This record gives sequence, structure tokens and C-alpha cells, in this order.
Amino acid sequence: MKEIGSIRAEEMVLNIGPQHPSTHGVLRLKVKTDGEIVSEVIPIIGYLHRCFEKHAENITYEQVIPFTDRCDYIASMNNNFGFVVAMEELMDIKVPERVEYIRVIMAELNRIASHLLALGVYGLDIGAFTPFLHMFRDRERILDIFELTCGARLLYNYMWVGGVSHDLPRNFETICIDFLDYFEPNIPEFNQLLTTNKIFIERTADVGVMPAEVAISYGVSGPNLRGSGVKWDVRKDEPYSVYDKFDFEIPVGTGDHGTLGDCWDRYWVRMLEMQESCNIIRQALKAIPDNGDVHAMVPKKIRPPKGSIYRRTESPRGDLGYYIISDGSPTPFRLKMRSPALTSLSVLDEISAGWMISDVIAILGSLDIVLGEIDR
Amino acid sequence: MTVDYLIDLIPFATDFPGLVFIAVIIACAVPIFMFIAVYALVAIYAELKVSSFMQDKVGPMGQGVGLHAGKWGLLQPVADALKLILKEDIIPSTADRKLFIMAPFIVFIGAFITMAALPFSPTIIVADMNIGIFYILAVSSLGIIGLILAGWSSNNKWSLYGAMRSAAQIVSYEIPAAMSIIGVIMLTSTLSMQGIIEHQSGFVWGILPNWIIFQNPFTFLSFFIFFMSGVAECNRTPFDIPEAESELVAGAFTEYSGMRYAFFFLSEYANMFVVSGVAVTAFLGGWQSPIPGLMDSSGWGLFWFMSKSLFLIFVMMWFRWTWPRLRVDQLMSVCWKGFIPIAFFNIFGIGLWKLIIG
Amino acid sequence: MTADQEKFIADVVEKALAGDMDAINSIEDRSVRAKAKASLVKAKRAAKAQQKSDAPAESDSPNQQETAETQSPLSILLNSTYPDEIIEVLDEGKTIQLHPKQWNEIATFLRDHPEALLDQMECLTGVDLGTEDALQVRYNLHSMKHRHKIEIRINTNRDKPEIPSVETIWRMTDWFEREAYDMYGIVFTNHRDLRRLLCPEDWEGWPLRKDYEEPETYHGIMVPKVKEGWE
Amino acid sequence: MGKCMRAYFRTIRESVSTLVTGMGITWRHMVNIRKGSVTLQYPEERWPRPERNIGFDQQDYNIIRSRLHVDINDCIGCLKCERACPVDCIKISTERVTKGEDIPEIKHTGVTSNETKKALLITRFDIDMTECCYCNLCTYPCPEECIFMTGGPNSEKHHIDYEFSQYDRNDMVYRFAKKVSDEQVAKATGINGEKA
Repeated sequence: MKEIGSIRAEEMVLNIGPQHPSTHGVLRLKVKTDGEIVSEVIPIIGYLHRCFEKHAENITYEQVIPFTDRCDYIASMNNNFGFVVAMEELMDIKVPERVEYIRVIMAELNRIASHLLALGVYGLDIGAFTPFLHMFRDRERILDIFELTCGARLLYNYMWVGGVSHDLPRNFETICIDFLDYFEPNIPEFNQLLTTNKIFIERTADVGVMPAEVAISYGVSGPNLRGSGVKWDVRKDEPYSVYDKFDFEIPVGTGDHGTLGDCWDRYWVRMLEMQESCNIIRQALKAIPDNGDVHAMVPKKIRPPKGSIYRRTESPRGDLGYYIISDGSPTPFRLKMRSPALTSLSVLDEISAGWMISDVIAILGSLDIVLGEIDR
Repeated sequence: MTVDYLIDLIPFATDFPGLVFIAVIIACAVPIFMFIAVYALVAIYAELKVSSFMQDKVGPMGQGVGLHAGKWGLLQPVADALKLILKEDIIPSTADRKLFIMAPFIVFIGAFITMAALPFSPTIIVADMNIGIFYILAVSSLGIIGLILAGWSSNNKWSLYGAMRSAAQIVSYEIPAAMSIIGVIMLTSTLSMQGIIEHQSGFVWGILPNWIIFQNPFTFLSFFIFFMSGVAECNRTPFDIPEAESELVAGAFTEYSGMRYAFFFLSEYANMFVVSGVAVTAFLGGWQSPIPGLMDSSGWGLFWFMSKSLFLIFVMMWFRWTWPRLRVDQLMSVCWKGFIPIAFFNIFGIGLWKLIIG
Repeated sequence: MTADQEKFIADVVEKALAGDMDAINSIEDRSVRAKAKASLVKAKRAAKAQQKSDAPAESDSPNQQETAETQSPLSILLNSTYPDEIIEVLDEGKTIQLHPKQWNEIATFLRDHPEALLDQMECLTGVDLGTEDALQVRYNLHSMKHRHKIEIRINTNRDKPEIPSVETIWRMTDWFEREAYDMYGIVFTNHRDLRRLLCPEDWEGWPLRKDYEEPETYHGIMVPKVKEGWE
Repeated sequence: MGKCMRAYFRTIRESVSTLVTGMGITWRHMVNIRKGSVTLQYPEERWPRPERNIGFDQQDYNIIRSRLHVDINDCIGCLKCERACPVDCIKISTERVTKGEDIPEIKHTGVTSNETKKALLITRFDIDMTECCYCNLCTYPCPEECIFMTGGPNSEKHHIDYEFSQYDRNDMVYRFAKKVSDEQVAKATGINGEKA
């Protein structure tokens, strides 16, 4: 008996990444495994560290905006948005109403694009290739709209402090409505192809359950938190810009196919959010003032008053916060970006212990991380 | 059959039996190898195109020859093959050299020798053994040895995971596949491939082909069990966990490159053909025409056999580009909790059907 | 604009600020005069802005006798429980500066007290105050239930920066404290896994401190400062 | 037991039906490929560039960001773009030429197309496109609108070109300033031979 008791499976350390198809960037996961079962996941980050915060202390506020683009390169508009909202609150600028609507439309379009990428890549992590390309096809349409509006497809530098860089193109409304009319019928198709697929449900339901308390304690936010059943959305609960004028639902996870807060719930919340974003865009296109200036009266050289501000906005990944400390000079004294993906990644170890290697990939995919934002 | 035919052809066969035997074996092996190579090119092209079409893109294309991939991208598989041949062959310094080199050939041989018993037409079959289907079931699992060798000798954790997964998978899925075949054998009372096909000749009520799949409801179910198990044995999606490109990078093949990788690739496609061929032989009437009187001379046998097999291969591709991948424990439970009980139930049902109805 | 011209204009502007407008008006070249006038306006505006920005800074100064009207319920709650720990209350009670000593205890109190219930840590920011020769950590807290928020600031000295860790209270601060340690060298005592987060483990120095100097080499590789053939 | 069995068969039914539904969708996409294909054969076919008209009141121009171009004849050397650049990819050096002689072939005196008098000789105007982050920030402060992303308000002056890769990294450094010799500079600045 003693001999049998002394037989122990050897723990193997498996390095997933930094170059791995499913780490969504240069992320390294040190995974301690016992056979297929994972006992510990240690994320090692910093491979994409570009000293955003240090760099921001040496450049002017206007010049920071292109760098915020590059933090979360999947949802650049939302990152711009977060920064300018914080800056405008710090400087107490009232921007024209048309600008607010333009910003909301852009941010919501980018939210759809970001969720499309997240969901498609999630399908890819699970092994379904076709939904990925179908979603990419629709994402390209959104990028076309962005290219038309601001000339760039990925890194926009579109929202400025006190305005946007360009007005909308002339026939923007029809283009946008065309896209929505084309896109909305595709959502049920994605659902048929992937969401309700039994294999997909088997792979994601009950896997990587994140209870609400754990999620809040880890600071997880956005769709990941809502997947755990917490009805929290900065757009609704701390409205910024003109979000308080829109009528939209906050989808929360329900645990339809498994436990509340599992991977499927997080996936499903994103799917529902795309529909809500479409609603918001439609409402915004109706309510947008026809003409008007797209710049508020802002001095050429931005010098915020002395002081500090922390403002968070809802990026597709969660609460995106900027802590700006100004000393009255044209360069920030301190600029801290609270990236939602960093908190999402930190919860990985907590929720993936005891699952299999394939599940670690599935859980990581469901958290929808962007390494540019984590490493900054 | 072909072997016997060739041996008979040579007048002095009885004088040098050993030599003639080897010569005949080579004479049969070379065409099969050529066939696999050509078929693999076609299948790769088909896979590219099928996947592209399902994903709303046109796949490899080209206007004119030259830098592009030829008309409709027809030269794409040729270019791929050329690239694999020309690519540097890398053997990791810490790998177990001998086993590392051996592994792809063992896998390929496993797929290759099963071809010997496939009846392409009434006359084209290398050897119509009286234990044909049993032989195929036996040797088709030879590949697993090669996969484990590859995984072990690569000295890479991903490879090891892939090898272990595929070992578990292939060994498990042999069981439902064999169980489904047992039902067929019970109906046909023969193990010979040609015998099984002969048994399926004729039509019920003059319209419905008398194939085993249509003979009773249990065989209908058996066909799907066999086919899905076959998909699993080929390591295709949704059962492609040994290769699992998004989890295990490339599974057992992670460290392979160039020609050695090409052999794995070739054997995967050859395996697909074998599985489809056996499914066609055992359930879909082999080389027999599905419509009474339509092209049912023995010359058309090859056409019918190939078109049926290629259709099943297309279905495999269809699976691959539609479905996600199962997890390893789910894979096992699908096999042990789903397929095997149903396969047993099918044997029982087929036996009962035969006793009661005839 | 050449250097001596600039200097000339600066001289004239200085004179003008002292009240001698003739110095500018007597310039003969029209463009130079315009420039001098422009820089005079700029200088005056800058002086005004300086005064303005100085004014709120004064009101920020410690004022312990803050009346209850300018305080938030949270700061009153904190003041009644831990009166000795509070250094100052800023920004109408939305920001509270604390001593680092009992921070761990206060943090638990803030999270668990039914009136506070600050269960969500929004953000943890390390700051190098630069001139005051101190490092600061700012905690933005938020309550999911009561939907109120508060900012806690804790100062620590530059030479031996130590702050009790709240990593077990809000799990989110685990990585954020590691980041603050990485960037500022603030040691969070009792943190279970205080390693560098973003920089490599063998990185020297604390990059986000104001007195940080970029290294010349890293592992024997020269750090390029200026691009070749560019400057 | 009965419940268990029912769940077992329900799982099988659900699996089969959902998997077949998925296959139906991929089949539909496969047969409709002629209508539904979204890709183009890149070197032969290209995506159409966005429509030019964007809703400015005065001007109609698109805002494609392809690469930076400078109309050096219009440049007055104000260095505003250099200061605006967040990645320091623009480098400009100028010489003061009010006293010196005119060099007709480089047109460094006279007026720009906006009727601004040029007072500086630009001896160097380099843009390193490998470093450019395409943020467009340098184009807005320019008083003469002479630096622009090709496209932009001056799209007639320079064609839009997305494909500008080079074999050598140095070829990506665009040198817009006109070649001037030291003597010419000396002559133009009026400091005879002292300045090189």
C-alpha cells in the first residue's frame, strides 16, 4: 500500500506562448499540468510593453491620442473616447451636441467590430474556422465606414479634445443604415452556426465559471462582469457623453446552458451587446443634429488646469479608466491607463485551475484580452 | 485479384517465385503510390476550395500562369507540394533521431497498405483477400505507432500531448468502427471486400439500390457510427484534438518540416480515402451504380466507386469547416457513451432483423 | 527668428512688463515690433494663468477644521472611525489622504462596513510627486451597491517607500500593486508575490520616477538614443 | 433512470439537429459563392477607395491617410509640423535668406500659393515614413497646407499610393528639400563662405 501511495503523477510545466496561435498576442502562460488537467496558470506579460505612460509624460495632450489608439488596437475609437471624455471633464469643456452623437456612433460601431473579432476568434480557439471569417467579413464593412470617415482603418486618431477631427461624410447616414440592415440579419446566422452548436455549447458551458463576487473583487468589468450576472455598465450607471439619451438594454448572463458566469455566458453577452449597439446607432442616427460645428472652442495648445481626474468609460472590454494628473503645463504630469483587459487576465488563474489545457484556451478566449492594452 | 492476375501473366513465375513475387508487389505498389500522390493533390485543392467557398471567399485563384496559381488556382497544390519538397528538413538536436526519421514512414505505411484491399472496380483490386475487411481494420491502426513515435521522439511537450491524445482517440474509435462492420459481416456472411459488394447487387422494388445502408434501420445507423468513427480515426475536425492547431500548435507534427511533414499530410489524406472507401464498400454498394441500368457495366465501376468515395471525403471537409472541436474528455465520452452502446445495440438489432425478417 | 533677435525681443518685453511701453513702440522694423507685442501679450497671459493655477493650490492646503457641509458621508464615516489616520480631506470629501500605517485595517473597514461597501477597486495609480520628494499611491474605490466612490491617497517617502498591501482585500490590486512596484519601486508590504509585472525581472531602476535615467546598455546591448544619420 | 435516458436521447437529438443546421448554413454559403464572395484578387483588382466627398462646407476632399507629401515650394519653414509630430519623424532645418541672393532654380524666395512671403531657405526637410504613425497631426497646424497625407485637400497634386514598400530602409526616408550646395546656401544667406 505504501508503494502505491508514493506513486505520484509528475507535474509538467508547459509554456503556452509567447508565440502561440491562441494567446491573442504575445502572452506567455506558464501552465502547470498533471496530464491534461491544469493545476495553475501563471500569466507572464510585458512582451509588448511600449512605455505608454512614461512616453505620455513627454508629449503634449494632443499627441497622446495617437498613442491611446495603439493601446487597444481592436477598439481604438473607444480608447480615444475614454481619453477625450476624461480630458474634457478635467478642462470643463462643453462639446457641441453633434460631436457627442458622432462619437457615440463611432464608439458603438467600433464596439461591434471589436465584439465581432472577439467572438470570431473565440470560435477559432474552440476550433470553428468558418464563423471567424464570416465575422471578419462584417468587420471589414465597419472598417470601411471608418476609412470613409477618418481615413484610417485601424488606428484612427479621430476624437480630439473638444471635438472630432473631421465631420461625417455627406451620405454617412445611408451608409450606416445600409450596414446595419445588412448586419443585423447576420446575427441569427452566427447563432445558428456557432452559438447554438452543441459542440460549442459542450465546450463552453459550465467551463471557467466566474462568480460575481470573484469578478468584482478582481475588478473584472464589461461583458465579462455582465456574463457573471452583474448589471453594471458605465454607459448606463455613470452616463457620459449622450448615452443617457438612448434607450438600450444591458444584457447580462443568464446561465442558459450551464452555470451563471461560464464562458458561454460571456460569449452570449457579447453577442447580445452587438444587437444593442445596433439599436443605439439607429437611435443616434435619428437624433443627430444635421449641421453644426464639430469643434468646441479649445485653445490650440491644450493646458488643463492644475488638478487630477479619474474617469472611466465603457470600452468593449470593460471599464477603461484614465487617471490624468495635470500640473498646468501642456504635457501630462502623470497619465495612468486602467486597462480592462489587465484585470480580466488577472482572473485567469482563479477560474481556470482544475480544467484542461483546451479549456484554458477557451477561458482565455472568452475573457477577450488585447495584449496591447495589457502591456501598454 | 490483380496480384494473381499479374503472377499468371509471367510465364516463368514458377521458376523464380520469390523474385517474381517481389516484382509484382512493386508493380502494384508504384501505381498505388502514384494514385495517393495524385489524389492528395486533388484533395488538397478541394479542401482549399471547399473551405474558401464556405467562408465566402474564392480561395486560390490566378489569372494566367506565372506568378499566380494558374487558372482557378489549379497549380496551388502543385506549388504546395513543391514547397514541401524543397523546404529544409530540420531534425531537432535533442530529438531521438532514428525514431524521428522512422515515424512518418510508419504512419504512411499504415495508410498505404490498407489500399491493397480496396476494390476500386470489379477488376481493379490489388488483392481480394478472403479476410479483406478484417485486414483493413487491422492494419489501419498501424499509424498510431508512428504517431506515438513522432510525438515521443520529437522531445517536445506539445508533440507528446498530441501523440498521447491521438493514441487514446484512435484506439477508442477502432471499437465502434469494428462493431459497425460486424453488423455488415453478419448480413453478408463474408469478409471479402468483393464478396460484400456482390451481396449488395440488385434493387429493391426495382428502384432502391439493395445497399446495406438501406437494408434495415440499424444498418442505416451503423453507417453513421462507422463514418463518424472513421472521421475520428483520420483525426479530422471535430475530432482533430491530436493536431488541434489552436491548442497544441500542431500536436505530434510540431517539430516536423519539409518532406517528413508532407508524409504525415499525405497519410492523413490517404486515411480519409481509406475510410471513405471502406464505408462505400461496406454500406454504399461499392462500385455499383445507384440507379438501375445507368452505367452499370463493370467498366463504370471505378467511376462509381471514386465518386462515392470523393463525396464522403467532401462530407468530411464539410464537417471540418462547419464544426468546432471537441475536448479530449468529451471525445472519449462521445465514443464510449455514445457510439459504442449504439453500435452494440445495432449488432443486436441487425441480428434480430435478420432472424425475424430475413 | 535668430537668437539675437529673440533676445532683443525678450529684453523689450521685460521692459514693457515693467511699464516701459516705449521700448516696444520705438522698434523700427514692423515685423519685429509685432512679434514683440505678441510675446508681451503671451507673457501677460502666462502671468495671469500662473496666478489662477496658484489659487486652487492654496486652497488645497491642509485644513483640518473642515465643516460637515463640505464632506461626503464616506469621509464623515472614516473621520469618525479613524480620526487619527486622516491627514487631510480634499475635494469636498471625495478625496482623503491617509497615513500608510493602518491602511490595511481601514481598507477592510471600507470594504465591509455596510455604509461603505466599497467592493470594487477601480484603479490604483502610483504617482511621483516630484517636487515634494514623495511617492504617492491613489486608490479609486467604488461601491457596486451604493454607487458611491472615494479616492484614497497615501504618501510615502522616496528613499524607503513602503505601503501595506491590500492585495487580499481587493484581489484586483494584486497586479496593480505589482505594476506600481515595477514602475515606482513602492514596496507593498505583505504582498504575496511582489515581482515586476511589465519590465523584465532584471530591469534596474524605477522607470516612471521623475528622476529615472535611461540606462546606457541592457545586457550589453547599446540603447539607441539617436537614430543614425538623423540628428 | 427514465429521466436520465430522456436526457441522453435529448442530447443526441440536440446534437444532431444543431450540427445539421450548421452544415446547412455552410452549404448555403458554398453554393452562393458567386454572389457572396467578398474577396478580390488583389494585384489585379483593388478595393475602390472611399468616395471623395466628405461633408465639409467649403471643400470636398477625402481624408485618406496613405503617406505624407510636402509641396516644398509652398513650405515657409515654420516648423509647426515638426513640433506637432508625436514620434519625431519630421526633421527640418532652415537658413535665413533675407539678405542674400536669389537662387532661381530652387525658388526659395517669393510667395507661396497662399500669398505668404517666404523668408527661409529650407536646407533639409526629411520625413521618415517608417516611423510615421499616420496620425495626421502634422497636417492640421500647417499654415500653407503644404504638408498633407496624399489625398487630402491637395489630392490632385500628388496621386494616392498605398503601396510604397522599399527594399532599403533608407529609401523610406523621404527627402523633400531641394538639393542645394554649400556655396548656394552661403550665397543665399549672404554670409560669404563662413557658413557651411
